[in-house]
Amino acid sequence: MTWVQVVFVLLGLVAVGSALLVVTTRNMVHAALWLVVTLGAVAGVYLVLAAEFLAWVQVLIYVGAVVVLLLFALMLTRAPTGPQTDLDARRALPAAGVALLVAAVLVTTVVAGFSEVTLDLDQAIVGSAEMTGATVFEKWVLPFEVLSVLLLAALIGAIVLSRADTAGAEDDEDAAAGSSDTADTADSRGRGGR
Amino acid sequence: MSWVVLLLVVLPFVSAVLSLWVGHRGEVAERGIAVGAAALGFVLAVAVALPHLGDAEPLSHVFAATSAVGPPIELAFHVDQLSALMLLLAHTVAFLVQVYSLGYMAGDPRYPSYAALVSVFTGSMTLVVTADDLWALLIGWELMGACSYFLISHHWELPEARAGAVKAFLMTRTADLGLLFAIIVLGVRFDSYRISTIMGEIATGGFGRDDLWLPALLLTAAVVGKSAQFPLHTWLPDAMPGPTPISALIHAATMVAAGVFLVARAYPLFLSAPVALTTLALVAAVTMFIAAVSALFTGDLKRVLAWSTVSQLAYMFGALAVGAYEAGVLHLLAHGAFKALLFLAAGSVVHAVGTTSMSAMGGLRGKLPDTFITMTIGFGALAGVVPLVGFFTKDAVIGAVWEAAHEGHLVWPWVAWLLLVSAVVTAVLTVAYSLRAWLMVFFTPPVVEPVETPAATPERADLHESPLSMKVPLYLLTIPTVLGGLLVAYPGVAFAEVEHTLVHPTTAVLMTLLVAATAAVVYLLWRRHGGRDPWHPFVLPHPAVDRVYDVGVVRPVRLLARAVRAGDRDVIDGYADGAGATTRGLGWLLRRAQNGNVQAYLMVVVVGACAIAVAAGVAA
Amino acid sequence: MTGIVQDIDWLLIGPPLALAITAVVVLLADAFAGPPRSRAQALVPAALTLTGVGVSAVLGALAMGGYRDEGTRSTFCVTGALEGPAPCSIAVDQLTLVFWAIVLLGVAVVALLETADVAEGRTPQGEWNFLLLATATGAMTIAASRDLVTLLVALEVVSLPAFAMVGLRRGDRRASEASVKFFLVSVVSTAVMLMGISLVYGATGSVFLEQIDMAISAGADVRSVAVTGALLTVVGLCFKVAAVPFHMWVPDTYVGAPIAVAAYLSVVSKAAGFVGLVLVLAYALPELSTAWSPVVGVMAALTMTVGNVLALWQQHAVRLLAWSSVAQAGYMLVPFGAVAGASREDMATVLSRSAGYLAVYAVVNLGAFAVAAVVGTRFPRQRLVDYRGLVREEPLAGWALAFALVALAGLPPGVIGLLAKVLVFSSAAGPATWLAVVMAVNVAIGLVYYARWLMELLRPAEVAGASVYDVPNGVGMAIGITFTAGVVFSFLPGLLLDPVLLGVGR
Amino acid sequence: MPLWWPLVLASLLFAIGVYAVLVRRNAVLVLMGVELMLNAVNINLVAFDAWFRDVLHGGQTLALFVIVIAAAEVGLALAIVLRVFRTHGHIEVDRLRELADRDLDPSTGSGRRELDRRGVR
Repeated sequence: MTWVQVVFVLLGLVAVGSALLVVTTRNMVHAALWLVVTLGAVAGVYLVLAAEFLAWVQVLIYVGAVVVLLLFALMLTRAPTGPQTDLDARRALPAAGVALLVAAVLVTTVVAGFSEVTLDLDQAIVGSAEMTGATVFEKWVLPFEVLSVLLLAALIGAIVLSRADTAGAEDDEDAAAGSSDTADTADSRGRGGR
Repeated sequence: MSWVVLLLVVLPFVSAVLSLWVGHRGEVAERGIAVGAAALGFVLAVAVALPHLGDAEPLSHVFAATSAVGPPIELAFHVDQLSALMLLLAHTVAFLVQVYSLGYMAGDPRYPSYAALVSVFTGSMTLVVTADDLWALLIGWELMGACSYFLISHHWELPEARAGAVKAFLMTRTADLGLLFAIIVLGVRFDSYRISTIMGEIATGGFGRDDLWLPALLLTAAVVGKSAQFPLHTWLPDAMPGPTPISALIHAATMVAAGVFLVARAYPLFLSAPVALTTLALVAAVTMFIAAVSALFTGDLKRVLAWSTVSQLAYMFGALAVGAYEAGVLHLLAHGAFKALLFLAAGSVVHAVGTTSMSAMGGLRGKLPDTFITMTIGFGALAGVVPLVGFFTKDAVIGAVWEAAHEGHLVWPWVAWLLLVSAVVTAVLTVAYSLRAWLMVFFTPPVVEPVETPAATPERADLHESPLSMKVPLYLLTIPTVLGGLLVAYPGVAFAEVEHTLVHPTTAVLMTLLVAATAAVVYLLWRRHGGRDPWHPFVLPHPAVDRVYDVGVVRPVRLLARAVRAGDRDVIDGYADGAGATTRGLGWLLRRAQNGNVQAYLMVVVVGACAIAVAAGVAA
Repeated sequence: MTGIVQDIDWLLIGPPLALAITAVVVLLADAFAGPPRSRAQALVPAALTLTGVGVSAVLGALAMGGYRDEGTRSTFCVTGALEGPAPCSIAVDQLTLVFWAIVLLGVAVVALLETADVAEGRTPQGEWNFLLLATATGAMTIAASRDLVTLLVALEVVSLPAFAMVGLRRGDRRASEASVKFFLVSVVSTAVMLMGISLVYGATGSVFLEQIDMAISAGADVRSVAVTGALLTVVGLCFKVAAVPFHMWVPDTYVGAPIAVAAYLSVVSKAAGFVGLVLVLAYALPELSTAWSPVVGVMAALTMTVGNVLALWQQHAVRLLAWSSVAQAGYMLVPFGAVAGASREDMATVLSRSAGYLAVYAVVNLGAFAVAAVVGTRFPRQRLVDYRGLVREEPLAGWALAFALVALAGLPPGVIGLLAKVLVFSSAAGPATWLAVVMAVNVAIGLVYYARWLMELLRPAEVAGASVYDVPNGVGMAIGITFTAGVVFSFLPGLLLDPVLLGVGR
Repeated sequence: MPLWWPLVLASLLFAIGVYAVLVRRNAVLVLMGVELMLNAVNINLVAFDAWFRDVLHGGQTLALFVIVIAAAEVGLALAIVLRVFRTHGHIEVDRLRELADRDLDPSTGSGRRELDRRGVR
């Protein structure tokens, strides 16, 4: 075992372990923090696999932005910061079964397909910032541009959805919600009575 | 001549549009259009048909063709002996129905749409019988289905009219899929949609037993639905709330006859697919019996006639299934004549009495003399009384089945024997229900049902014979009913070549004796029960002598009747009511899964993804 | 490598680009105009959307001229770095053009439908139209994409704005619930799809469809990984198509979303998923058809059965349409199940029938949704009994819906629907007869619920009276367009089907 | 290093993400599961890219794009979650069952109450 392999195994153990904590912890804020550890470990894996630029992007965007957004979401929905007992639905067993099934399918596939192959990391082309930039702009311009549409649309969509509605919105909204409630009730009566 | 055929197809549609358009403006104009167009159609039909009977060459003409995808779809006509006969039948009945409707529908505010639909019906049938392209045939076939829906629901205020119409629509539509898919299969197989081309290739080319079973079975499914055969037979009796002249049109000349016509038209295909013929024979054997039993225990005059149609159609299919082409077609024609007569006469009775319940009729012999005479002839033909047309054609059918049971090769012997037994038993039952209906309508004193309708009051002072416009068609229809037997004796007039005689003395004598015996038994039963419903012992207290009769005959028969009815009501109606029980159960189960919990959906997604990945991995 | 960036054929990316630019224009116009002061002004975004669709259509027609000359035109090609023919990210062939036409028609009709909500005032029109155009850009791009990266990104562009569109109506509980469900099922499907793409990439070494095909033809040694990856990739697309078992979001989302969005999801979004399926399966993996064709065939059978059986139960018009669209997706997938081991030419011919079915479905289904939008203005509960007497009270809408239902069921007056069914049925009769039989049974089941709805339309209403339907002009136009198209295509089916079948299938 | 090491790591992370998606009730925690799944995919892509020494860097580029897509998704998800919180007062995904495909019991009078009784465990 070379030192690269040792580092990889350690990073992998950290990633899997903290990921398990993300999905099992009873404290929502802790879950977010454990997610940071997982994502960091994955960034380390990228480094080992010669994707240098990607590792920094991972740290910047994921750890820096995504997790912060998730924490925002928790805050804005007034999530309790203490441990909770009802975070999981009562179907942990079937869910675990399905997860194991997924793991089994994927592991079987990749092990059966790639068990003979070794990854020669010394020869790998290091994905430096310059490399990646050149690749994106020379070979992947189109998806990059489409991605800009995606970002713009997501941005506008998020703004419109979360905008506190103007023009007496709150009252209006409550009234609307109320009226839709009565409509629902009537609807259910109508449909139930067939 | 080919343009006359096109005109014959188009004319009824034009007349339909015209009578809708002129509609409510003037009674005379609209009636003139409807009857005039029907008369013109009749004349044209005679002009087209007569030159093509007997040994004449068929007429084929292609007007237009498209070539979008696959084989061309053409507007092509083909008039041969079969088409000519069917044209004569359809246009004669349609013309008489239009004349009859002048009296029957007098004062009905919906007369314009009624007359238009009758015209469209006629045009569709003309298209079906003359089309040489499968798609054109399908269009006519479907138009008839749609028309029958609208005509059955003519009185759409009545819930049973709506229900009957929906049922007819669903059942025939389902079966029509068979025709659609058969067309596709044939088109792929022969690279053509021309019926004459396909049938010619089948007749000459060497196709094995296994080559053409699929399209033949699909066609069988289609005709089973269209001609109301088991297990799709229940829509026809339920279609009775429609106006009575419509029933005459549907039962005698168009809708249900189209099923028989299709088998006859595609006869080479059926002959090369014994499995389809066997299926057809089995269906016919079961249907004729069930329908006759149902007719025996119905208290409604129109339903008796409807069930008898189902039963008689099964005779035609039985004949075709054992290879007796001419017998089947001739029985179709004969049935067209006498069933139109019966329905129009029944309409006359209903017109006078105001209800279709037989218990409210009775004693009408003196009050409706013309109706009595004509309807007696009609019932006689239905029961197979010498020398009316029904006797000859039924004898031809039974004789052919007899031969098939002894030395036939088209269907399995036991199926032929079953068919023979069923045909004989059904003939007996036919006599029984015909005689019963006849006696109950014209002789039995009516059971007083004061609330039924004002017209059925005991005094019945206002009972009157129908107007002339209704009586004339009745008398006209007695002509073929009485003289039609000549065509059986001399089939060369209609058909190109007939290898064997259609008259079978042995079976004829046997059947005549059987008819006479049955009639005597029914008559005695009727007399014995004081001139009331001959099946009255079912409800009357009876002396000890009758005990044996009760246990041995009445109860089994009653059980059978109940079983037949249960089969109709509970099992087969399930489909028409929405969906079969199995789909209901499956739907309930699937619907439970659709419980609104998105994580349950996600679990299905993930498991499904794993499943297809594994399945494909294994397949690779 | 000649330049800093790749060579670009602007004509080919013109149609999607036009939509993207219009999207920005709509947004800016809305921002500068402020909240609408009149009903007419509120219709401006929709008008701009239609203009953009028109420009896009013109550009598409120009691109079609180019196609006529050269067969297939490509751009964004990678040059120099690889040996052999240069793989390209974008290519426009007849398939692309057909889907562009479907998408543009769908977007135009959906934009018209949305005008029904203007009066209600709970949906911000500018942003809504922006999102519509953005997602349409994705749908246009996906039809032209020829590598998995572009395909995936374009698919996300179709999805993300749609999440927002579903939940955009203010203060609507059901809309926000629908939005969450749609979002969650979609992102999980996307994640599975990405896993599949990564496996395909690992097995073949490329993300370009052409090169994947070449690698597998050359005998890639990890076929099983490629197949598993391909089928996982298909998951994300089947989610869009609403194939069983990835369909469960469909009824909930359609019912919760505004009707215009439901129409969008059932036509444009479905078309996007569908073209993705054709690209991944037929363009990249024709060699492996023996592996994926039976699997997709089973999915098709399940999809139509589940859709039809559940549609039987519905009393709610939109939910019925949702299940019917699931069932229709099943019919569309039938040709996929009938190409196991077929040659490339045969496969193209057979799959072009799916495309033909989709085109027909798009026209008539949009018509049905358009009428549902009208009825929704008076009966928000959308029960089937609310449609009673529609033919008498609002003849145009009533007959349009009747026609759409008849065509969806495949009954003769709607000849175009019948022909579409015939097309897919005949593709399966023979190579996969069992599938054809399942389809025949399903068509028969389908008749029941379409006929039931039809009866309600024709029945006289409980309360007779003058029309009280408020048919907005835009919705009326949408009904007119789809109805006219349906009727015209029923008389001249070749007009619609010939270009699809002959062009795509050559 | 054998290629299957990172691939197995990715498979395990993916499965853990699936578990979170299926079992967590809070929408934000479900989203974390989705993030785990996306990261797993990225590990796969990067590993394959390194193995092929892909001159086009298809793997790394796609991974980069996936990160951007994930960010966009989370942004939109935040907005949707907030909207649900505003309309429903909670963000527990398995309690959002108003759109379930069933005939509600008409005798209880309020479909909502009926739903809540079924929805809240």
